[in-house]
Amino acid sequence: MGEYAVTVTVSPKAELRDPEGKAIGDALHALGWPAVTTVHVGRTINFGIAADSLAEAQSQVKEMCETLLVNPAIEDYTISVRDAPESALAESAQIGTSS
Amino acid sequence: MGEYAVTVTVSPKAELRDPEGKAIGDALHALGWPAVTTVHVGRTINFGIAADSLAEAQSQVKEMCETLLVNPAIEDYTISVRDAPESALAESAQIGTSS
Amino acid sequence: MDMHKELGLTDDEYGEICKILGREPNHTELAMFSVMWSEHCSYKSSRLHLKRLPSDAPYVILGPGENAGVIDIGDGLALVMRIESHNHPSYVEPYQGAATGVGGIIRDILTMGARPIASFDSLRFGLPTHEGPAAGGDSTGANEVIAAKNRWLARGVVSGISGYGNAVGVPTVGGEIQYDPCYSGNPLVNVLCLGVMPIDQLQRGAAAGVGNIGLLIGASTGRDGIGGVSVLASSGFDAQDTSKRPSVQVGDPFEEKKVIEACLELFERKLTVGMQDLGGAGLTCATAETAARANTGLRVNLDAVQLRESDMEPFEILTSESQERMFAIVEPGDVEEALAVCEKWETPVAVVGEVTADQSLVVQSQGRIVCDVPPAALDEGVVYDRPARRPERLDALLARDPNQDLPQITERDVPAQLVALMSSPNLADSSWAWRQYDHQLFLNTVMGPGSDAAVLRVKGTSRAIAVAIDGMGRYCRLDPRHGSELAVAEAARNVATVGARPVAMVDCLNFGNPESPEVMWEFSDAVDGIRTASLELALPVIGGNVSFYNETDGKAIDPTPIIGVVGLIGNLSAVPIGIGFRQAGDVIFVVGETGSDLGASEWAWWCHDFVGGSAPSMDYRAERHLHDFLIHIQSERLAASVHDVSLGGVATTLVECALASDLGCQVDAHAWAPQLGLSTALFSETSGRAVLSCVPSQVRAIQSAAHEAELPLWQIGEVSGSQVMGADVADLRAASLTHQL
Amino acid sequence: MIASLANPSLKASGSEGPGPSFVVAVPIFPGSNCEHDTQYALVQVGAETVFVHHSDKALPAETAAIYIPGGFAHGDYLRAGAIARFSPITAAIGRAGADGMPVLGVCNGFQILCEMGLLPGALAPNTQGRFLCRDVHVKVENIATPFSRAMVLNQVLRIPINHRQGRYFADDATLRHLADNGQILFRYCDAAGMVDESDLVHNPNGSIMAIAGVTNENGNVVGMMPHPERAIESRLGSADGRPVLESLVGGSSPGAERE
Ligand SMILES: Nc1ncnc2c1ncn2[C@@H]1O[C@H](COP(=O)(O)OP(=O)(O)O)[C@@H](O)[C@H]1O
Ligand SMILES: [Mg+2]
Repeated sequence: MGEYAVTVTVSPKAELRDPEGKAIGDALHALGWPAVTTVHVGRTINFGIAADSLAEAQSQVKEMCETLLVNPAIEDYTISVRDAPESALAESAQIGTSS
Repeated sequence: MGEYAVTVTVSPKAELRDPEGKAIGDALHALGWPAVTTVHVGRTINFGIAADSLAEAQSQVKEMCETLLVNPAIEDYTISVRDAPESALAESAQIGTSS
Repeated sequence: MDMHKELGLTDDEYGEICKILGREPNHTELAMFSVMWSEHCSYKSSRLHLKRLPSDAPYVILGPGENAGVIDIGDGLALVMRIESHNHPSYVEPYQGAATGVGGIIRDILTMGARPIASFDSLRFGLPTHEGPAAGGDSTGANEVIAAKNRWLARGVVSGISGYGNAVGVPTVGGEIQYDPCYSGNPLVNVLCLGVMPIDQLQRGAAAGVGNIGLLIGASTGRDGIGGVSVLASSGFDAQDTSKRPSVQVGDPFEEKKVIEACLELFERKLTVGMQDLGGAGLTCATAETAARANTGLRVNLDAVQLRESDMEPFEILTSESQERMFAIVEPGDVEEALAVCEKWETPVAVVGEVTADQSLVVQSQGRIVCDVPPAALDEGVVYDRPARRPERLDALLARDPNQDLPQITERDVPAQLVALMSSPNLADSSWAWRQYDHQLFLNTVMGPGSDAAVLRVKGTSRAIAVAIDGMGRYCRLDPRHGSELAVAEAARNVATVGARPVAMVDCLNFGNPESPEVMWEFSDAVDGIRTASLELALPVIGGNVSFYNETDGKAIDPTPIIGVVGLIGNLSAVPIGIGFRQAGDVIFVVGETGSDLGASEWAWWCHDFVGGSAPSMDYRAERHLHDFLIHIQSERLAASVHDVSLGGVATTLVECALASDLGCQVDAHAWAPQLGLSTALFSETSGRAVLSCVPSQVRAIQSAAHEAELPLWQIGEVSGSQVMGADVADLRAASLTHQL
Repeated sequence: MIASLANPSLKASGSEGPGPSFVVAVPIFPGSNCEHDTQYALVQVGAETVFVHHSDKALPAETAAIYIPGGFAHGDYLRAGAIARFSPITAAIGRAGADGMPVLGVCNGFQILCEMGLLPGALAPNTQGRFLCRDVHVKVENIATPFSRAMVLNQVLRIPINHRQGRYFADDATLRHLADNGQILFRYCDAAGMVDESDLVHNPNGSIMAIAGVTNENGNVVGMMPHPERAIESRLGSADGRPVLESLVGGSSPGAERE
């Protein structure tokens, strides 16, 4: 059994025209960054999981998305599964955390 | 001026209580995935930006995070800036979207 | 640096603790004393003064001392009410700061045995704009960056109150939002909550009955809100490693909803002997308070506490301020049934303690006794009579003469002045905020946000409750005593305006650093003002809160007492008359004397950056008569609209009546104060006045009612057209929408 | 029955209203909060309410209809209704709906029915990203359902909404099917009944085609975002919610609107 770190990114379908993204875009423009374009927001669901293999972990996560984590009528999703470093499971999800 | 694709990943500080993460974790356990550990919910902000260089883009995005996109009291963040392929700017942000 | 100093305890306080224990306290005990003897929990700088607040009346069942005040409202029912502040956390993280403030005040009502049925938010921020004379003038004038931060804070606080209040299932039915540069570094978030219950369901926060069992109900315990005591952390991690300690407490309205339903079922099935919510100082306060109130002891076993993090030390478990937790005292025979109720509502519960006879709080962890102290010593804390000194700066302020420095405008100027005044953030339309609040849940809301007072019907009876919440910081800057009296009068007048008899009040006192003699003088003076108003208007103070240290870089906020007044309507036959004009041709009156009170007015500040001279004048006899008059007008339904005069004077009151109905008015601006200049007549903020309109056939009835109440009454014009004194209603509405956040 | 404060004044059940009492099962999920208001409204039209715990496996035998109330099941965490759909009681609700029993999901109830797949489409976060508690007007576009048969076609009702995730969305194929099959029950409109999807004053959550309520294929399962139980007495602002409940109990109830 291996420890894996998972990130599921769920974002609104393009047809929904993602109002939250637009609001952030407008705010960035107002604060002086006109060069920012097409802002899209997604939710990340991060967790650890034990599984026999990376592929096994990936398929379980896919099933979780289809059963619970994602509503296909209004959302798309991407999955990222990576080996969780033994000791610092928590850290792995935040590589490059700002000081 | 170059076009860059940016992804800011914002995650709540690990030591903070995450009621939504707990509710999702409990639901996954109840649905038959006991091996799932400490769920944390964060968010990603994806957008395009024009800048003189990758480094310039990166420093601008860092400033956006400090002023608007992130609340340092409760959130950490990571920035990923990459060259945006001329044509497929939109696609680059959603590689791997499920069909 | 001695450990006790790092924990905020003075040498004398440490000496006192050693004397009580007859030995030095261990680490855990030291942590417990340091949080219990903090200003926040012990009220050490304010207790002496709070004693002067009158709290008795025949219908007061419980005044200050318990978690909330309780009054008898007839039909065998009791009303429970409290107000609390969550100012500092809201500056660090506005959403969670405000959210956990709502969660906390709701638990103070629940712990008395009542279902919380309505909450109110009183908010104060720095200016949301850097434009306008008032923005630049004051010392902490809002420049652009500060204004942007103030807007961010206001949006965050409102969405936190919306997010938590709506999800926990308690409607937010009223409140206020005010702005002043002095709150830029120190937003104020005061939240009031009330509940209603059968009198016999009243719960006391007492660990009575030796052998009874203590249950910890609700969320698991984490390192939330541990703050200063964290320096005690032993080897686990060094004191500076903050990564282990969350800087912000996060609320979970979902957990609190389950806790509310579980506790209400425990009350209905009479399974509890005592109940105490966990607030400041967490489990330490709950166990110490309940044992001290019952004059008993408690043996607590920390191993039974459900922890969110595995490696927590005893002092962390005992001082954790994790949210959504309650401490119940249950007889041994009822424990099983009580656990089943909690399980039904899916909220965690654990047996953590037992009531003992030896009047000491004994805490066990992994087989070791980690604390053995008298609960009363923790609960009573210390009392200080801090030095007070009147601030010299008041002399210059009071010496300023509004009649000299402020222009008396002419008729021609009125339209532009009205539009300019309505662009003040303090007169702004606040529906951007209360539209985000569920203000209808439980179907009791007869009058909600946007009215002078919220009116809630009491189902199953003919009664209704009215509540208003007000504060006058600018007045208190000039005169803390008089400003506090005016705040009480304003809240009481709002309640009478909807036809309810004011019966009780709660107060939340927001002040600067108590170690400054000037702040202590302001505080003591404000308490005296509330005392006078309480006696004069027969409004017992049944509870409240004190928030000190609201200061940035040594500059304190204006003294800001926030007053919540509750009133009763004996027989609510119809929705009370509202503030909006009803139809063209109705006759408009001003009731009450207008004096020369321009110096501290909104117009003087917003349009001319002038604050000075005396706070507005008030006459208690006139205030009492106005209450009787307004209650009579409502019960006999003599008027088409009723609205009390407050910020901005008669001019603003007329604009608000017009905006609420889109009907303008034709009035003679000299009619109600011919002896005063036009600016004073329009914008003076003398207390004890209201604006009414009625159909012509009711004019005589209103005149005789005013005569009987010995109140001056002026007929000033009529409802007509789409202007107010020459300013288009559309322009006035646009001005009032300037600060939509 | 003595009225407890937040609970409605409960007349002896079944003593009023048409014939033997009409029993409505009201399932309560952890976080639901409109169940007492729902009971209070149903009493007004002579119906009896039975609260059902979300972990029960079956509905009471005498259940004539199901009313899933508003609230914040599971705190609206992840998505409104996303976790509630897995409660044991939902299987019984699904079966009853399939058998033709009238099922009404209001606000959180509508979200749960969509997550369960009993109703098409989904409720996304409001377009302007904020919680909305205010009155709206809706136009009645189908009077053949158990919750609209006491109404007139194109009638305009003023009913409060109270939600953060109330923006109805479905793909084009589903929308065409809903329209063709008459499954669009209510649409947001102005006081005069004019529907305009792009007008955020009268379609405040930005729902596609300004849809405020839909039915299933068979027309017996209905979801609506506005709260009819909050519009039962004009004293509290509007009585336009009564026709929804009167339709359910069959014709208007004898008791005049409580003043
Ligand atoms: N300004 C005040 N006016 C009247 N009573 C007050 C005031 N401040 C605090 N109290 C009362 O003192 C008691 C202790 O307050 P506090 O410790 O904040 O209560 P809790 O521990 O329940 O939060 C309460 O009963 C409260 O009502
Ligand atoms: Mg308390």
